[in-house]
Amino acid sequence: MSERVGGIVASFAGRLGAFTIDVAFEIPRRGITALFGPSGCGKTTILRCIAGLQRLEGRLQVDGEVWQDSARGIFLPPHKRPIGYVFQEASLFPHLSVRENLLYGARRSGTRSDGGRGFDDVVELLRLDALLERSPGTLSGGQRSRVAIGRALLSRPRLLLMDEPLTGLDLRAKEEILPYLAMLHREFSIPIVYVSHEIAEVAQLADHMLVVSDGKLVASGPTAATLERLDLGSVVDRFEAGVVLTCRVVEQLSAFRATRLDHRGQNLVVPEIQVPIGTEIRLRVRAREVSIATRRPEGISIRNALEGTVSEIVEEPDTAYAEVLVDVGGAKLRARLTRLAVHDLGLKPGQSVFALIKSVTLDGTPAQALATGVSGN
Amino acid sequence: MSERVGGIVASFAGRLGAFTIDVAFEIPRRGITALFGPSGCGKTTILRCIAGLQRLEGRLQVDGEVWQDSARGIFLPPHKRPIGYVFQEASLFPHLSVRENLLYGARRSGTRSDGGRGFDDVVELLRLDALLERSPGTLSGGQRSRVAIGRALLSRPRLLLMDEPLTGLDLRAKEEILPYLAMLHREFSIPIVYVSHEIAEVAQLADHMLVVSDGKLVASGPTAATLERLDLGSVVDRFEAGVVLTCRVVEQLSAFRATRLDHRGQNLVVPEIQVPIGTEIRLRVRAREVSIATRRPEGISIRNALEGTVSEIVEEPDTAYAEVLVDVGGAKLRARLTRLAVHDLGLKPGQSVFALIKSVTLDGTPAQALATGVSGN
Amino acid sequence: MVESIWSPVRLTLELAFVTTLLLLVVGTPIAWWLSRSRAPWKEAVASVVALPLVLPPTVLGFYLLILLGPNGPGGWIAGGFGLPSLAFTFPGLVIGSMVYSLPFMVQPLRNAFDAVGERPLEVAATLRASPWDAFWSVAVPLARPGFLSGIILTFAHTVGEFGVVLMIGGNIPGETKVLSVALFDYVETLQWREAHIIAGGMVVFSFAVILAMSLIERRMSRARG
Amino acid sequence: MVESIWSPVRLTLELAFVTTLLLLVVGTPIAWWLSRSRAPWKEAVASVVALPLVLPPTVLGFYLLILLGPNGPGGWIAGGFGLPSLAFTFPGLVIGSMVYSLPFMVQPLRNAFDAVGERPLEVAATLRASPWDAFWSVAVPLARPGFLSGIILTFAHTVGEFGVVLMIGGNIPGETKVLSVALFDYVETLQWREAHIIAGGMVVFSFAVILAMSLIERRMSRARG
Amino acid sequence: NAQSAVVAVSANFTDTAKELWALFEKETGHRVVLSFGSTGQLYAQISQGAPYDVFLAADDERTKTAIEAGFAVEGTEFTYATGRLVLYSSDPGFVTGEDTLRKGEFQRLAIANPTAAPYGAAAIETLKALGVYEALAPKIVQGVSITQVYQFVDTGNAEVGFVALSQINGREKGSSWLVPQNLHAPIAQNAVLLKHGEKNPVAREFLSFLRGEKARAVIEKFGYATGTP
Ligand SMILES: Nc1ncnc2c1ncn2[C@@H]1O[C@H](COP(=O)(O)OP(=O)(O)OP(=O)(O)O)[C@@H](O)[C@H]1O
Ligand SMILES: Nc1ncnc2c1ncn2[C@@H]1O[C@H](COP(=O)(O)OP(=O)(O)OP(=O)(O)O)[C@@H](O)[C@H]1O
Ligand SMILES: [Mg+2]
Ligand SMILES: [Mg+2]
Repeated sequence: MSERVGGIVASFAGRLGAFTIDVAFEIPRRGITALFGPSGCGKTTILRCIAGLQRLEGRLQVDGEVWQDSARGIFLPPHKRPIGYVFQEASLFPHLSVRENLLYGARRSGTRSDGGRGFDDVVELLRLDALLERSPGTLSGGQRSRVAIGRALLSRPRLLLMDEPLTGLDLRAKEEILPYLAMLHREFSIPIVYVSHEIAEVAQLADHMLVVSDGKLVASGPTAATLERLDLGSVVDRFEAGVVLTCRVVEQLSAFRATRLDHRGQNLVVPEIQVPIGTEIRLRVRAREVSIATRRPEGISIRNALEGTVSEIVEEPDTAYAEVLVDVGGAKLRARLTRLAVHDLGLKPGQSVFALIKSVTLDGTPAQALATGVSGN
Repeated sequence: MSERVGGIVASFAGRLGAFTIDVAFEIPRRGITALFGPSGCGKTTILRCIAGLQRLEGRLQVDGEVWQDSARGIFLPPHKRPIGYVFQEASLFPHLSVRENLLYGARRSGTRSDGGRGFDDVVELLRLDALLERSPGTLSGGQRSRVAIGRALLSRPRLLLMDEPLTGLDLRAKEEILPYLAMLHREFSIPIVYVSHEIAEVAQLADHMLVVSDGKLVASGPTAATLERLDLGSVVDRFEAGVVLTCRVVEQLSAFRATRLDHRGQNLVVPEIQVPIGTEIRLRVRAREVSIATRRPEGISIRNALEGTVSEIVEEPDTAYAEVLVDVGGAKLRARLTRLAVHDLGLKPGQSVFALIKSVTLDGTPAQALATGVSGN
Repeated sequence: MVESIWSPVRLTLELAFVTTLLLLVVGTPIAWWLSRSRAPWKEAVASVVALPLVLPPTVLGFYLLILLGPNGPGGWIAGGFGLPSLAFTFPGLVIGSMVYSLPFMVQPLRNAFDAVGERPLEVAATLRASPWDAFWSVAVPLARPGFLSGIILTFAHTVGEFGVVLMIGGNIPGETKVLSVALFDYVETLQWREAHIIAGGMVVFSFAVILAMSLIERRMSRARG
Repeated sequence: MVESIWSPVRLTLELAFVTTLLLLVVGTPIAWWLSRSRAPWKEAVASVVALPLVLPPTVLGFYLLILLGPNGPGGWIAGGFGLPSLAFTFPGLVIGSMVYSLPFMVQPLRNAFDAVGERPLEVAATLRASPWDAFWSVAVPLARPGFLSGIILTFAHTVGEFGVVLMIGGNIPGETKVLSVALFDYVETLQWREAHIIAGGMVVFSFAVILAMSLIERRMSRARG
Repeated sequence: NAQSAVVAVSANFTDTAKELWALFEKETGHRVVLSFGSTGQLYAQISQGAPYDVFLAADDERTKTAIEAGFAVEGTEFTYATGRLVLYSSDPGFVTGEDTLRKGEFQRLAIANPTAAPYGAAAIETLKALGVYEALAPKIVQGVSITQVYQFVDTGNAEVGFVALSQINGREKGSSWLVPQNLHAPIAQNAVLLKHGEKNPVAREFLSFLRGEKARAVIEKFGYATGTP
């Protein structure tokens, strides 16, 4: 579990029936990587290749260890890869109780109660206490998903592969599990590759993104940068586009459970983030959460108004919408407005405006505040 | 398929292992009903009881027909109930091709190409063309879900029971399928009972809600009214709480692809809704989308500012937030603000304020605009 | 030898074919019932189904002889056709073979039906398929591997079956003298060359039949795999 | 009769028990290979496994005599023990019974392994279980119904098996004279009362054994059902 | 069909019966169907109404039982052949005479099941008469029929065995010793007319054919003795 250079370097190519996949990507050692793309684009296939369950031509190197190299005939069998895999369907062992399912991987990888990943912790996190002696056949869909997550977590993975693990879970469960995953990755530096359809989940959790479409990699990179690119519109739901701002904590307003941040000289107030003064954090700001004012607004509940310059206005044909890019000290905020508003306010590139941010989402770290979107109202 | 009085009147009680369920509810004939509640609360069990797959004590009457009455020993076997059931797991027939799966129910209920539910329409809607000759074993997770939905739609149901059918689907697919369901219900008056964890989906689609927790019905009624109730906080994610406003279309602003609405004398502008002037529509406004201004704001991109009176302020303990209820001509808008903002603006019950609405969601009908949230920026 | 061999060959194939077919008809509902029933005594019934195996074939044949004979129920049935007994007739042979091969049909079928599980039948019911319809359109196709096993075991066993057939059939040429009995005759009279030829023929032929059935089954399931 | 019957009873049970056990050992890997291999000729192997059934037991027994005899591999092995042949020995009986009952073990096991599917083994692999480990901890428990069927069919068949045993056993009291042979003797010499008693005892005992096994299996699976 | 008869034949007599059958059909033009089986099995079938007209048993016991039980016609029983016992080995030169038994330089001696097969009983009697039974008893293996004994010996699984002369007749290998008939009771094979064939002229004709000179010549050719009935 030592910190090594490398991360994951992978390339896979092959055919499944009429479907062709051909991808090459790198995933940095540190961080959570989202595998994102429409249904049937090949996400599960990529995950299976990494786990060694599917054998396509290609190369795979994890932390400097070569797990697969078709050219040299190297292929590490799946059970020798220290991964945790959460399958798209829960796939519990029907002949084992919930407890035995959880312990199956744990026993085989010598898990004891080591910080954060002990049996009891996982059981508590996933609320499995009452289910331990039950048979998987009697569980509800969401309960099965939770057991599957727990089973993978308890197998002491050095790399966690999760195929839409949180679908079928209610918001409360999601809100409890997501920060745990972030913590896992942070404290044990376990990289996580996470398949998801939900951009909100991706944005909240992922440091990196791989965007796949029809078996090809169409974009990859840090979540912020990837989301900033406008041309993902067809893949990423446009409502969810946004940018990431890097800020520094400058003051804790404990009475209001709020924290004041600095972004290149301007102030932002967000719900409390319990980290020391001076910590750098990243905020994700979704285009739909940003409004524009032509002068500094007063008497309004939106606390965060960043001064900037309109750099570009992109009208979406055939819709009511336009996207306005505002340059705030170098960072480009995106605001999604109605074309009516653009017209009424007479917005033009070069114009000086205030970007009103209704709410932000903490990006990646720190964990305490990850659980929920954070309103800057 | 005639319009009859009745709808669904049901009551079920029984035990599954240690789990006890005891619910009684009514579902009106017209409309989509969401079955909502945390994982393991009994949603699937209720659906199975309605379908006749699970036999608990109770009564079930659909459109005046008694499908079950344990007291009188009546139990209509499942295959005689004209339902369509989308299971939580896709459950395709592995020995049949996708086409044969789709046709299985269609053949047995005499479906022909009748408007909107013909084979080709469903195949197109669900983008199944390329998959028709494939075997279910080779499909991706999302592809399987789509086939399962298509199969249920093609069985000519007079009642559609859907157990989280859209999990595992990307946003684009969801946005295509949801309006179709709304249309189904509207044009063929097929009631739909829809299990979902996602309040956004529920709010967008459902006219009615049944909220279940631990085998008991904790709330039921029209979606709007149910979402308005504050005490659902623990069940419904608080971020997603909101209210529904009933408005009338007064003007089409075609140049901006926008529509002007009237809400009890006040104006709202929303992205274009192609319905005749005078049509009544319902807008869902989420608490997190509402800001408060103490005077009418100017030079700001938020177009919709409704004048009203603060009727209640509820601070959430241990968080940065407070919920402010604003009475707008009788309707109670909810705004989720930071406690810092409440303090800075000096908000008090009785105070006159403007509720700024950044975006709204059309509730239920009309279908054309259902696909996407609608920003009122 | 050449002409005389065709009659047993025909008879053997007829017997194996008819027995397998009838056992499919009889064994399928039994297996289905064993798989789905919740009756507390169903395992007892399942055990009874396996019992014909426990008795040596000639002994089983002897009891069958009594059952089929003029004083047993078989004779009573045979009386309807103007025969003294079902023994020493082709129908009698079929009944004997069926009793003896019953477990080979029922066991694999029951396991296959068990493996199908509840869900596909529930799905079929929600798609308007009656239990009868769902049985044919879902349970039977999904249980195909079990049918294959049942058919192979029954067919092979009936071809090779000997003790019961000899006892009930009485070795009457053209009527009850099947190939295995003919083979027995050759071995008994130490005509080993002939015995080798027949045994070799039976093995090669059965191998071909079984292989063909397996390949067809696997191809059908691969088409869907 | 009373004393003389216990030796065949013991021998029969021993034979059925040892044969079933050894067939489990031999049949399981064969069935597993048939279920998992992608070799194009595996269906041919599967068909060969079914072939012992096709030959009449006495004929099969005759060929076994040749194989076990001084000029066959069996004689070669027996030479190691200072015997001319494996025929007329208990190990020879076991080998004969195994050959004849092989399909009853392999067919149900293969079907059960097929029904397990790939997924549980993939899951096991991601949880660090080696193929060997996964086979024992996942495939075998999930294939339990197939094991039950295989054991029941093999056990019952070995108890009733007769032709082969008769052929290679030599009917040596206390060594190779099993119950079915004793029963045959009684029928052959028209001692039907004794025959009825033995047959009844075999049926009742086997019924009890099979029922007990089934109930234990169902209870185990219900604990997890 | 009055023009044909079914004859149940003990399996050890198969070869002989087939030649007799051909001869009979050629001479009389009647059809005869032969059905082979072990004597016990044939008897069980007869007792259950098997459509046999004539019963050629391998002993003289079950024909008697058949008459007593009313399945056969009284007064029609006769010995159609008397078996000759032979000590046989497939190894040329192995059997040299009764001294082979006295020396006992073999590991297995095959005999037919003495309770069911007359050849088995005769074998035991022979061993006892020679006074070697006690010594050889542990080496005895039993075949269910005389055919099986021959197979045991022929495949070499047993070095020696008591078989019927009819079995090794005309086979030019191995070594043998024809057991003198005074060492055991005669192995009488009896024939009887069954009730089913009582009114069948072909059945009666076949029985008288069997007693005739031509038939006896054939029977003796196959290694049986025939006495005057
Ligand atoms: N055996 C096969 N034959 C033909 N096509 C196949 C086969 N296996 C997979 N595919 C196709 O490969 C594509 C990729 O499948 P994959 O399961 O990786 O998709 P995915 O991105 O995980 O989708 P989803 O989000 O729906 O789970 C799909 O279009 C699928 O239909
Ligand atoms: N056979 C059983 N024995 C014991 N408990 C059972 C049994 N079957 C179901 N349950 C329990 O009944 C409860 C309701 O299950 P159900 O499947 O209806 O939940 P659900 O609301 O659909 O959950 P999810 O959203 O996770 O699918 C669950 O807590 C489940 O564990
Ligand atoms: Mg997938
Ligand atoms: Mg459920």
